[in-house]
Amino acid sequence: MVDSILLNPIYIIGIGLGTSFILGFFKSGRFQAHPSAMHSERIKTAPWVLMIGALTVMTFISAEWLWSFLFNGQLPQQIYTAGFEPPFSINLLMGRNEAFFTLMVNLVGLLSGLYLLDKFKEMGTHALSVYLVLIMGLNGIIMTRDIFNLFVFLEIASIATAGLIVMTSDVKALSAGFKYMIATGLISGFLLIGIIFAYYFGGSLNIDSLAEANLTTVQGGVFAVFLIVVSLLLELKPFPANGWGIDAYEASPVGINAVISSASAGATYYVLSKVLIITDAKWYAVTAVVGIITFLGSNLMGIKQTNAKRMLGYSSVGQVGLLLVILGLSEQLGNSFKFIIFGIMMSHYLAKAGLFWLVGIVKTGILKDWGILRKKPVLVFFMGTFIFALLGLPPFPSFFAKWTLVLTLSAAGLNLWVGLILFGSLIEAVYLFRWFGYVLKLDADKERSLSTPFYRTFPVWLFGLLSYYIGYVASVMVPGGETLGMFYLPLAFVGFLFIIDRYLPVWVKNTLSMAAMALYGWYYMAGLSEFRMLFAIIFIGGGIVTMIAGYAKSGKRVGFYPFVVMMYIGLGGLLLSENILQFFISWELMTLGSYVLIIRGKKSMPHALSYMMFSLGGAFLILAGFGLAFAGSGVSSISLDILKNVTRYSGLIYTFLAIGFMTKTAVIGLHIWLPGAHAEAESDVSPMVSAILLKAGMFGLVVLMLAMGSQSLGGVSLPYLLGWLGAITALLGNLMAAFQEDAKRLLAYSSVGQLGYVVFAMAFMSHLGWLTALAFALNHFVFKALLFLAIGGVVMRTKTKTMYEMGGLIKRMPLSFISVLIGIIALSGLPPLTGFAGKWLSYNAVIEKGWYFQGFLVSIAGLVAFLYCFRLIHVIFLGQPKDKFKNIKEAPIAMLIPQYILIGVIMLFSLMPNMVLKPIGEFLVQYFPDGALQWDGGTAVSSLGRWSGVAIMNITIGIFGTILIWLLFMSRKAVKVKQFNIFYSGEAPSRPELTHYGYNFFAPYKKAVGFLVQPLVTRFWDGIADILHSISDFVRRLYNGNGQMYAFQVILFVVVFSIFTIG
Amino acid sequence: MVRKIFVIILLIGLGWFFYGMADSFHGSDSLNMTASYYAENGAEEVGAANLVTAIVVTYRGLDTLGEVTILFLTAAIAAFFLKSKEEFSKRDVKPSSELLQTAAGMLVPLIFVLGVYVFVNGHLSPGGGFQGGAIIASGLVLLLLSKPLQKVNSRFFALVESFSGLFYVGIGVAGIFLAGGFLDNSILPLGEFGTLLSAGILPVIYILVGLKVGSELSGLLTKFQETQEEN
Amino acid sequence: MTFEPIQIAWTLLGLFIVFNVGLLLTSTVRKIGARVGKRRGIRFFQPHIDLIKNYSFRTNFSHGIMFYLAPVFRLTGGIGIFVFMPIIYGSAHFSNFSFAGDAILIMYFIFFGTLGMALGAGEGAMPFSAIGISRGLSQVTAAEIPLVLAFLAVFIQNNSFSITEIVAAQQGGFLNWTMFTNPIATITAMLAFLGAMMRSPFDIVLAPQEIPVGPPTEFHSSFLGVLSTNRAIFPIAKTILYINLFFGGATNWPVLILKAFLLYMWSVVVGTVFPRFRTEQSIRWFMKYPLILGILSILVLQLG
Amino acid sequence: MLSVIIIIALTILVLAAAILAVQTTNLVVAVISAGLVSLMASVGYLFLSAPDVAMTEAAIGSGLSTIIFFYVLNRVRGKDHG
Amino acid sequence: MDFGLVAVVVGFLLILIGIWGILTQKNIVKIVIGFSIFDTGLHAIMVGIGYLKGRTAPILDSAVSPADALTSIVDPVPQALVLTAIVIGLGVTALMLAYVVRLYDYRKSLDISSYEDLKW
Repeated sequence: MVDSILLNPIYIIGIGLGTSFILGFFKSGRFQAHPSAMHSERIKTAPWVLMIGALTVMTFISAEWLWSFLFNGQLPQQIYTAGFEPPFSINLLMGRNEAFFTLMVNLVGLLSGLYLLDKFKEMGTHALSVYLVLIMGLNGIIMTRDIFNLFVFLEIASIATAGLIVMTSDVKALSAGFKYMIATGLISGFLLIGIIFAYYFGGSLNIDSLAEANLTTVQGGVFAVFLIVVSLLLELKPFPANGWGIDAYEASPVGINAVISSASAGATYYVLSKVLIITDAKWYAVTAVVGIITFLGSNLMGIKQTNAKRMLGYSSVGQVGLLLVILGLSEQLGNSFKFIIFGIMMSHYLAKAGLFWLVGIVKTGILKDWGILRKKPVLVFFMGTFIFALLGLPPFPSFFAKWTLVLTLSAAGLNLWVGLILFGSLIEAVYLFRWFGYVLKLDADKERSLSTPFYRTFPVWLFGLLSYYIGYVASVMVPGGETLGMFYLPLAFVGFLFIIDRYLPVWVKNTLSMAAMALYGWYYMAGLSEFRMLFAIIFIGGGIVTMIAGYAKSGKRVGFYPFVVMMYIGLGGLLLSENILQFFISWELMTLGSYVLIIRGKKSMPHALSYMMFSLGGAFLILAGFGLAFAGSGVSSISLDILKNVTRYSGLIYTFLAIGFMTKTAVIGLHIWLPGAHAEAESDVSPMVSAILLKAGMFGLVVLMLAMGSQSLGGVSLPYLLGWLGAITALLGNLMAAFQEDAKRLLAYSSVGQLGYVVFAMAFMSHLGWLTALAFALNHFVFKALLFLAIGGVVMRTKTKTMYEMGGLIKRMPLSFISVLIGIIALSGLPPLTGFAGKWLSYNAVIEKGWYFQGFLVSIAGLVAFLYCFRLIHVIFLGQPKDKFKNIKEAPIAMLIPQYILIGVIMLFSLMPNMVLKPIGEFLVQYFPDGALQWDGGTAVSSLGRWSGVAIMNITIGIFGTILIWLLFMSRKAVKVKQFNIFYSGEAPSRPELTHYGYNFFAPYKKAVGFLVQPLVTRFWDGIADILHSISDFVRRLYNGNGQMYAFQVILFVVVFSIFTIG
Repeated sequence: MVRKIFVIILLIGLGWFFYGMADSFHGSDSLNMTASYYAENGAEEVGAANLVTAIVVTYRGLDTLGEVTILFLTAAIAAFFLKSKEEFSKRDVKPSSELLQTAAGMLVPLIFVLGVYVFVNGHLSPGGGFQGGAIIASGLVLLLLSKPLQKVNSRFFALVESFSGLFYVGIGVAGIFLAGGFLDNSILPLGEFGTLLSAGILPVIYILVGLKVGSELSGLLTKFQETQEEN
Repeated sequence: MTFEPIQIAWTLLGLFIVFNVGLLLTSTVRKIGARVGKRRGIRFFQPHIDLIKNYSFRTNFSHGIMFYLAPVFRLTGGIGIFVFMPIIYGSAHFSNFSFAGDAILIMYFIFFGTLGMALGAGEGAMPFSAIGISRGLSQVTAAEIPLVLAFLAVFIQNNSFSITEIVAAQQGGFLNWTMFTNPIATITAMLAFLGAMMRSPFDIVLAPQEIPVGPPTEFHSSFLGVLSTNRAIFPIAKTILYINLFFGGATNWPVLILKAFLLYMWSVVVGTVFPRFRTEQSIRWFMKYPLILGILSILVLQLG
Repeated sequence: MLSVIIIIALTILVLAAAILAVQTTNLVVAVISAGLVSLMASVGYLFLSAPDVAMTEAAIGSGLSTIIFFYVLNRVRGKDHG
Repeated sequence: MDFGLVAVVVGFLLILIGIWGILTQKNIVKIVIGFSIFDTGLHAIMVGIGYLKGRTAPILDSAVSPADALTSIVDPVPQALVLTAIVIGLGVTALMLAYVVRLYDYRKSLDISSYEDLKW
């Protein structure tokens, strides 16, 4: 129990006020413009120390209360003023919520106070008083239970805010402050009318008494309720009547807008939530509607912003909108309401304050100048933390909150809300990730330095670390949180990697990471079976093999290994998941890790952004799908098995999940992120993201299809659609690959095509189909990793990815050449190598299923694959070597080792396909008993034909060897001739550039079928982006900067709102 | 013009809404629950004849504290960003007329006394801290008008303001220890109803409020006065 | 069916026959062409002589490892098609190594040689070779598009990939041939066949006038010998595939050779009648009528 | 009855002064009118049995506010606005 | 005639007039004047709400004894609130005027459309 005398919550107010009055004893400091008035350092610091002391005590009191509420079973306490009981005197309440919110306010107040040290020194004691009063006022807003008293505290807060806005003392801030005053003046006027009418109709000013008075049932009382609600909503800056608020965000000094965003918004939000008890259900619904409009509208506005503060302002308003939605739907959310609010609120609070603080450290609002933050990698880390937290990615509290929100809303049948919330979140992600991309990629101004005094970085550190801690707390609280233990140890290792990241050389970290992954695989994956085991081999085994290439790097490679390991943990987590929560967390972890890996590439900024957008879009669809499944299964369980028991919405669930997973497999239409992302990534990242990561989507499809079988939507069989989609993807992906000039892009498009095969084959929902798909998947992993590594090695040496600039490299890089040769033979499915297995199986499956035309498309895709395969090897390795690459070396040994391991795998698989395919077939029989493949030793026998890998291999090698020996014998005297010793009508060309035919290699093809590869999809998505941007640009003209316009909007909001609610 | 038409349409909408509100207002025949309580118990519990004062200072004392805080804020903000001329001597202002100066010399002390009277008697008669404070401030205006050359000591106002504010908060906190809660009136005996020294701590508070409001308003005015010289 | 070493001998025998037939067909075709042009033409054994001559040359001229591998790939491709295919229906000796795979294997093995050739030509570093390859690959893959449809139609019709089974289904009179049971597929296949044979109008790949150099010039002596060997075997092997799938197969050597000759002549006749296409023209051509016919052939099966 | 007449007169005057205050282009007139609105309102409050409010409105609303307005007017007038 | 109702109606009208001023006047001093009229309207409404017909001020003196206060005084609560509101209104007005002065210092203009620096 808290001592109610010594730690009376009223002291928060008393101390705040008293200290600011004491500050009046100090001589006021003045502007810098008057240096004569500057006082000595110590005198200037003393008031600041006093204020910090006061804030510390205030923080301590609310912390103490929260502590006793949480752990000592403290009961809520009423604080009566003037010694009389409410409703006749003003009373305050200190309950669990109040303790929580005041702690939030005071903590951010304290830290911002710390952060603003030099600013305060410059501005003097008046500013300190005003600041302290602001914090005090916010505390009052939270605790008071009297509605007029609330008005007074709101006025205090808004006047103090207006005062602090002008602390920057430029004309922009002044005009913003003036607009802010006009708007808040009007709003508080309306609030006052509402209050006095509430008093008239309810006979009291006490909120609890007013609640008993049932104002909404009194004729006329509804006006009072309307005005109170609308003014409080307006205080929360609802879209579109919020231009004044946005300007204020932009104009106010950075420490201050941290307070406005985190603390004021939180406090005002809490006020609304406590005042809403005087209303009825209708007003909750109204709040939710206003909230969603604000959430969507503000985030839309955010897209067009170029100034960090303004953008964060929009984001803040949007987040508050989301909180309003949740508040408005609190009835439907039931028991989860508090948890959801807690999660979203905490994330917003920590992240927004942190980001605003960072704005002050970077000292510029211009987003494109933010590259300078890279001088302090720790701050970049925290910035990422905040952005991820804001967007609801794990392991941050908002993730768990959004998760619960979606599940609960779905269970309540509020699917439209789910859709809108997720859509808004996606828009928000657009600009936040774009910003993060700028930070990570754009060149910094070399001249500028980044000053990071302790008092500025400390708050950022604290809130950054708190985000993780609160995330942990939320993860324990979320239903199903007890099953998240599987992430703790692996993620702890990621944390460890972060800590050592800046100190150890790359080979140490590479070794550590590989060892960790091996252990991870050993301890966590050993018990897996069937599909999961198969994918574990690809994910973890493949991951380790590709990581060998990391030894080729030198230096420290800061910011690489934690994310690699995180990605693999995510991938592994997918396999270990038993419930949808684990699955979704893993999915997001994987996305996060891979995003950072992808953006590390030199030119990958836009591609990483589109990767993230598609991934998040996909993740949200998955989330929506899980939500529907949770609702549709009828059992309140989060086990993955609910997918099997779905009784409602099954078509929708299937569609959502399938599309969500297919954003990762990059099916046509959702593929535009892939080529850039894979092509621009670093040479050892490309194989990871292309060969391994894409399989995550496939695994998702496996889980989905096994659980739900075939579903249909609107009478159309979804697997049938998937089949077509996969086939078209295969064809178009390969065609596009054939026309690339960029080697890695070619491989990337090839991945699109290959994954098209996989989707196509899975859609068969038959034994052979799935066997095909799995064979494809394994093969694709092996040869794509091989090719990307080999090409990566070449690119590393030549420093270019454009194929026609290379040529003749076979002489310099023979080992890489062999890798590529084996790789393309496997890829194009030529016998005797392993790729043929997939082809053969797919023909069997096609005939068996009767999907002839789809099969036909896939066959053509195979032919086209042949084209680009040849192009890849020819243009890079054959032809005339260029002068500038005359002396380049073979790829580093570290890159070659994994390549030859993979070649070994290919050879083994080619010789003994039964070794792999037979066990797969055996477990597939459980799911698809019909049409299984028979094995006659090493020969596969289907109802249609037969295929003996061993025999083909042996015969081919026999013929090949014989002829080779014969030829070698015949031309045993031949020696290699010089480069230009070719028959050229007697004239040797002088430049190798003239003799290397590599550009637009398949020109005739392009002429003939180029119309098929028009970038329609890209144009479609660009169009969507353009439309969003145009809407954003158009709507933001509302905010024309004119104070009267803003006032007009505020009043219009009131009028329109009244028409909709009581009119 | 288009803009005005829009505004007119908007105001018609708002007017229609206000019409609805005014229409729902029928006046009252008797005091409502809260007001009745004050009417019945105010005199007894607080001991102030002026019920408005009783409410303002005691029952809703926190509001008043907030309100003086707002004035404090305003004064602080104005002081903060209405920058004063440091070089006071340089200004070139016509001295005001002899008559005004003499009148001011006589009137200002009277006005100050009146102001003090108003807030000392706030618990008995109409008026109180705010009104008294405002009167004091108006006296200051007269002073400023008559003697523009005289440098007004804004430090003095600041000190008075801080002292009274601090005492106010201090009394409030003392209520927690000595009586029923923050700003409890009964830490002093209520005294005899209707006399100057009655109503517990209320008069003291109102005096502090008066001092505070007066000094804040004066400070504010001084700041605005000081801007006059910047040209 | 299990593997017995003696099969190697029988396969080699078959290979030898096919090899000679291929060479003779080449000379016959040229002779016919010459006679039509009122010339004498080459001797029937001229290809044999050329081949022997090529093999007996000794070269000291090489462009590197791939230069060796290309002809090897090429010939392996040609021989591979042959050895994985049953030649004579019902003959235990001339079923070759068809136990190892089926028609799908052969479809894909065709590309084995193509790839090797292309690689070798690339290694020769002659830019015209690369142009030729670009054209060749484009055209071959385009020609394969209708071909795949035609093959699919046959597979669907017989519900099998096994060439032996497909041939078996065509026994008992020529009306059982796919040619008559599924004429559309056959027409499609024959149109696609033209593209694969690289004769006019689809001979721009070799383009003897415009591109006087390229693989045939860079490769010489025994390299060229290996390639020429393949030119004898490969077309015949491919023709045999068509015979097996569409024309009832063959139960003895004379029938096989007759059918092969007729099929071969089909491309020759067309070639003498039609002028040459540019590459993109030929691609477009394959994507028009043959493609439509191919789709039709499958539709007929699906609906019928 | 007298009070009713006074109230009606006050009402009309208040509204007229208010309209004048917002419509006139002369800032001095506007400020004075606004002060008048307050002053008449404070008279009205007396009729509404609110002497405290009346005093406050008179001292603050019509008194101090107007003074501050004039300080500001003095500060900004004569340069580009009347 | 109910003076309370009159005060409420006049208050609403003043509010409308004030808003008219705020929304249509270009001069920022006029906007602030609009505000002060808006505020006056608010206060009038509040006082009007607390008025009870025929009752006296809520001051207990010789005329009104504490015993019959219940039946003879008007509602003191709105009056108390108005006191607070007036002082707050003064604070807001003063602050706005301070803004006016500072804005004027920067741009030498009183036109609100000169201060559209932050937008979109």
